[in-house]
Amino acid sequence: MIDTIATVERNDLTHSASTRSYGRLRLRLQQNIPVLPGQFAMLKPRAVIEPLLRRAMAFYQCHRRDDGLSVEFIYQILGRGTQALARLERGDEVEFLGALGNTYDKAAAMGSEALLVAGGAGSPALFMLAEELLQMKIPVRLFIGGASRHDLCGLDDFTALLGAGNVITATVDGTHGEKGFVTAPLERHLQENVGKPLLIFSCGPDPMLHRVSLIAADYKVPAQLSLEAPMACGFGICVGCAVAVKADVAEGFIYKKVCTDGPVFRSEHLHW
Amino acid sequence: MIDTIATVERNDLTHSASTRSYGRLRLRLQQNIPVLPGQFAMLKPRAVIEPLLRRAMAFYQCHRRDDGLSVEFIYQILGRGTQALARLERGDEVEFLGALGNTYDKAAAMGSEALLVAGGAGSPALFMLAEELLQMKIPVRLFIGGASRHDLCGLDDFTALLGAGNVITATVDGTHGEKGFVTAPLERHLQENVGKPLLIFSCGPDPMLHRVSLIAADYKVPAQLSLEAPMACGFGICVGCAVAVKADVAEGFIYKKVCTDGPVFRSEHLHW
Amino acid sequence: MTENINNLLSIEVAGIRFSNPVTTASGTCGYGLDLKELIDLNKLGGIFTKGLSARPMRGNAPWRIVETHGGMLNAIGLQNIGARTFVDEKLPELKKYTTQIIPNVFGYTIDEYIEAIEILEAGSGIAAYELNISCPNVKAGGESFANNPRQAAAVTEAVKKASSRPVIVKLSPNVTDIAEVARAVEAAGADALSVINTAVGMSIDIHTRRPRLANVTGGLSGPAIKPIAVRCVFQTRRAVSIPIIGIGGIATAEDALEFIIAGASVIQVGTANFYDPSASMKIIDGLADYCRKHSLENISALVGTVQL
Amino acid sequence: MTENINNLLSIEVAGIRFSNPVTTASGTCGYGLDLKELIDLNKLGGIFTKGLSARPMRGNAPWRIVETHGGMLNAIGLQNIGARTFVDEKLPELKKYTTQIIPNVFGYTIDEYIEAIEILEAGSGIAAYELNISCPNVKAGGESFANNPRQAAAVTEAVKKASSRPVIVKLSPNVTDIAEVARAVEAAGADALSVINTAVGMSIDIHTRRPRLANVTGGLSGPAIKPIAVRCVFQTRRAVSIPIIGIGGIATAEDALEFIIAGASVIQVGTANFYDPSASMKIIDGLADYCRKHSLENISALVGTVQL
Ligand SMILES: Cc1cc2nc3c(=O)[nH]c(=O)nc-3n(C[C@H](O)[C@H](O)[C@H](O)COP(=O)(O)OP(=O)(O)OC[C@H]3O[C@@H](n4cnc5c(N)ncnc54)[C@H](O)[C@@H]3O)c2cc1C
Ligand SMILES: Cc1cc2nc3c(=O)[nH]c(=O)nc-3n(C[C@H](O)[C@H](O)[C@H](O)COP(=O)(O)OP(=O)(O)OC[C@H]3O[C@@H](n4cnc5c(N)ncnc54)[C@H](O)[C@@H]3O)c2cc1C
Ligand SMILES: Cc1cc2nc3c(=O)[nH]c(=O)nc-3n(C[C@H](O)[C@H](O)[C@H](O)COP(=O)(O)O)c2cc1C
Ligand SMILES: Cc1cc2nc3c(=O)[nH]c(=O)nc-3n(C[C@H](O)[C@H](O)[C@H](O)COP(=O)(O)O)c2cc1C
Ligand code: FES
Ligand code: FES
Repeated sequence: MIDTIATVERNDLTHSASTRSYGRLRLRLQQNIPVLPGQFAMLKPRAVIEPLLRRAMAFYQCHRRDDGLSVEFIYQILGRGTQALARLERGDEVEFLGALGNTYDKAAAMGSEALLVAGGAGSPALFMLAEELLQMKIPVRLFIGGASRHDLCGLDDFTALLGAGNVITATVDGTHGEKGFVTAPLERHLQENVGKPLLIFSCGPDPMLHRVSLIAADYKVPAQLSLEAPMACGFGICVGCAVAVKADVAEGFIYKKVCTDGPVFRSEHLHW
Repeated sequence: MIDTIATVERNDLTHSASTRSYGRLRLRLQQNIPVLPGQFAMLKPRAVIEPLLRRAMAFYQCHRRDDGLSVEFIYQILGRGTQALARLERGDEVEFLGALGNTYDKAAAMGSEALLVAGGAGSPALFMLAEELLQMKIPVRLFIGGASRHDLCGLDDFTALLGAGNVITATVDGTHGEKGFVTAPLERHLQENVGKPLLIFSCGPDPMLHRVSLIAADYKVPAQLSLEAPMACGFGICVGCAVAVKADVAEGFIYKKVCTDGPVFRSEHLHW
Repeated sequence: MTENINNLLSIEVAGIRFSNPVTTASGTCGYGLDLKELIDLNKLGGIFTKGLSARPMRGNAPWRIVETHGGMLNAIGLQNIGARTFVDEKLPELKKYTTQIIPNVFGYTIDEYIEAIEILEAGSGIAAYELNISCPNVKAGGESFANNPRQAAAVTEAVKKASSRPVIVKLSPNVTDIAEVARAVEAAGADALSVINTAVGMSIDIHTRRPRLANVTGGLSGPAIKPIAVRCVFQTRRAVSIPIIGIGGIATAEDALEFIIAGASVIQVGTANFYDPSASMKIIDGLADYCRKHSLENISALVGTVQL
Repeated sequence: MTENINNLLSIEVAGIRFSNPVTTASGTCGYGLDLKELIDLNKLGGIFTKGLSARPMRGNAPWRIVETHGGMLNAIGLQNIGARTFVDEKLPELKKYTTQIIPNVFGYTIDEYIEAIEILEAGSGIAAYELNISCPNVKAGGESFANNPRQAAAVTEAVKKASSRPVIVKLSPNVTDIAEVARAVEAAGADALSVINTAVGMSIDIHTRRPRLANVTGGLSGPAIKPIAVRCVFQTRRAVSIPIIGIGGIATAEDALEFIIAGASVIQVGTANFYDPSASMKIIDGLADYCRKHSLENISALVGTVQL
């Protein structure tokens, strides 16, 4: 974990009045730090006084260079924090704290087909995982969903990496792939492959993750979920990012920190 | 008075590690509003959430166009508000409220020599006055002072307008003109011209204005001073910008608003 | 359209019919007229004037204001033209507007409150009075009325007797238990409560080592205090049954909605008028949009609907 | 250089020698160790740990935090590992550092405070205790100790009896008269005061109409409350003679200097640790620069020097 100043290499916005807007940010770091799939950084433009808190962003891609590291993020432009990120221009400085959090247990996928289930701004957190699973010769299938085709973050990169045949899309408005939630094609796939060794890795909005966990339980397929929580620090000192995890105590659960105990948790460990 | 969004035409910074930094900002307005010498605007970059309050800036120059108005300001980069102004780039939007405040009584200068006394970031508030006095065929002499030559805001423009012979400079570090405060050459000029009709117009830091008012009183020369005060609104509703003005009451003074009753006050009316 | 907005936003508080819940806060809109060049006063729900006393007041020495992170400190010292001059010189033009005019009144003794009220009673076109019993800037040689439930009740009761118009009492956040003060003031006959006045703060110039305000301490306002104000409105809503007017850091329609959901029937825009003079106009439009989006027939259906 | 800094900044409070006045606030630095990767703990004046209770606590349900303008609301619910686990598992490594370790202690009854203190008394390498009698997040079924001078004095007195170490009592800003509480606590034997804890606030999601915090209300911290905190330090300084530890929105050396000039001998950096983990290091260097610039032999010469 390092706390440093990164420089903006590029920041491409996909603005649109009707749909949600996204930004793709590439930062240059002097230090060549290790970055694992599922990990995240806390980011804030240096010139910005308000909002105060840095925003957690999952690493989307990393490009190693002899003299440092380029890291990419995809962010949905929502509130004040991401609006500030959207104003960044090439050469601007960004406060960077990372790499933070744990990673996925890839080894658990050996011998299984890896099913990546992505929702909205959750997909970036799965890209490096897909890359490394392929390197491990583990078959990867991506189920990616969003409100509309504009919300399928990184679809092109995923398709290039996995091949169109291994990318199943679903959109609520039917503008891309099947109409509805991505959990529908996921469930069909589980039905059609009962008995086959499968492992789910998922990241997306809470309701989707909850649905994924229920389906995974029904079909007895293990699932690793990458969670979100409001975060003040991102490195374990504020205890603000609590998530209920099953435990052998009277109440049946205790609170863990999404930032340091997570963001990746085993579905069966979560106390919904 | 209008509250509108202006566009940045240019924002040139004179940065320097050792000395104070200044910015020269030119804004484009759609509306062709009247602007009088000594008046000011309240400015804030539209994208900025913090600081909240707009900053008062005296109009330095106005350029009338068929389709609107270009207005220029010179600002010293001090704290959070002017640091935000310094980050403005061509095309950026600025919240603009203006034109605010009263103006100088130029008519009072008819038949006299007008002595403009400027200190630091106060000189911009005197440029349009100089222009209009010349148009009225009133002789104008500028006494401009600052910490160093870098702090003689708009010196080149003033020199071009008035001619080098009518511009007397003084710097505390002696890097331009006489070493010391600008009030020294001013006082000598008053001594040498006792009896001749003179009128002082001055803008600068409070200590300088106070000194000017004392000298003016000693030599019985009328003076009009453009004051500063911390301002929240700039148009009369917060009553934060109080200045003590002599009045026929028990205490001998009442509080007036620098933003609407001023910023220009007659020296003899002020209760120091 | 405006027609439509009125149906959606018109709301009655303490017998006063506001065309919409958006008003301007005392001390942040002068005597109302100073804003007329920048906004449509007739579109405004109401105007709470700068604090008025029986006699004019000179106010504090400069500096009177200091900007802070997310807000500002002020110690104006209640400079005002006095109730008499207000009635004679300001009211005649003010009452030409359809907006509700509510003078904010203060004094250093109960008698001074009564004096000011009696002068204002002579004026016409006044909807109600708002009592500033909590302005933290005033060196009244003791704790302010607002800090003591008994004192707050006493001034409320006395003013009610002297007034033919509804009396709105403005509470201070600088107390251990705002609900207790609210209950005392309600029992004393207050028709509504304004929540909140500024929080007492201080700022020091580290170079001169002097307080930035000549008055040493001042009142903190602006978005910085919004969470405190929302909490105070919520606590007060549960303590009394009279209507509440919400104040504190409101700059956008989202802010206003937070106060209304917490329990405010009407809201006041204060510090925001300084850095965004048209904030109140934008808020009115934003409230109407929210009502349409959530198909509310009238904003009153939203008041105090926070789900626990 | 560090040598030099220590001469300039070293200061003693309640018998504790701090290498410099800059410490980290309770609940904003975990148990101290979580910051070791990002800052030099040995350079820090001291560490105030996350609030510790006799037994471990689970804490509140999420959401526990909400960002506000210039600050944040938190309702962590005092989740902690318990005094015993702290002594057994954290203290051994913590005490390897030269910085002063000050556990922050709380309970819901005086007995619970005593219980926690007794467990901590067994540990070594502890400089003092800070009593959180004011944390507004705790639903203690009644007003917090901090809101009542008598209760605040009672818990202070009891803990002093049970403790072999200096006792620092942390005051709340959510009171009508903080000076009164300060005097009561000083009379009860407190060795120093920490001023201030968070201000009670609330935030509502206007779309769900639910409080953003599961706990409904939470504690407001960050630059937004700095003017309130400076005022509280100033008022407390004039009310008592025991040393004061200043807290509230400190993020820069300028902020820290404002508190010291107002009357604080030591300061705590809280929320700033979240968005600028090295803030405390920058503040230490900034304080040293200020001392050199104003040729102060030691920072203590600046404490409470505000000019009125
Ligand atoms: C580990 C982790 C990884 C993340 N990775 C990404 C990423 O790769 N791309 C991306 O776009 N975002 C990501 N996020 C979310 C991101 O950190 C911000 O929370 C989000 O962008 C909102 O910030 P904002 O400033 O735009 O909105 P804010 O102004 O902070 O809030 C806008 C609205 O969103 C709500 N909100 C804020 N935070 C959350 C949250 N965590 N969950 C639900 N609602 C919330 C607020 O209540 C408010 O109503 C991640 C979060 C975490 C914890
Ligand atoms: C009518 C009027 C016209 C002005 N014209 C100009 C102009 O043409 N060019 C220009 O550079 N500035 C001008 N100013 C000053 C300007 O408005 C700001 O006050 C100044 O730039 C400081 O703002 P800031 O955000 O940089 O600093 P802040 O962050 O606001 O403050 C930085 C430091 O300066 C101090 N400070 C702030 N305001 C004042 C003040 N009014 N007087 C003394 N100290 C203060 C603060 O206490 C703080 O210590 C004018 C002010 C007025 C009232
Ligand atoms: C400059 C200024 C002057 C004020 N004067 C008064 C006043 O005279 N009477 C009063 O009751 N409140 C006064 N207030 C308090 C406001 O009416 C309001 O309660 C407070 O500012 C909080 O709202 P805000 O955060 O929207 O500004 C004043 C506030 C400011 C900033
Ligand atoms: C997330 C969080 C947790 C906190 N936990 C505690 C605590 O356990 N005990 C305590 O006395 N104060 C606690 N505080 C209060 C801080 O110690 C400090 O008094 C307050 O935040 C004001 O300082 P700041 O504005 O610098 O954060 C907590 C504050 C925050 C933000
Ligand atoms: S975000 Fe602070 S502990 Fe997890
Ligand atoms: S700046 Fe607000 S009244 Fe002058």
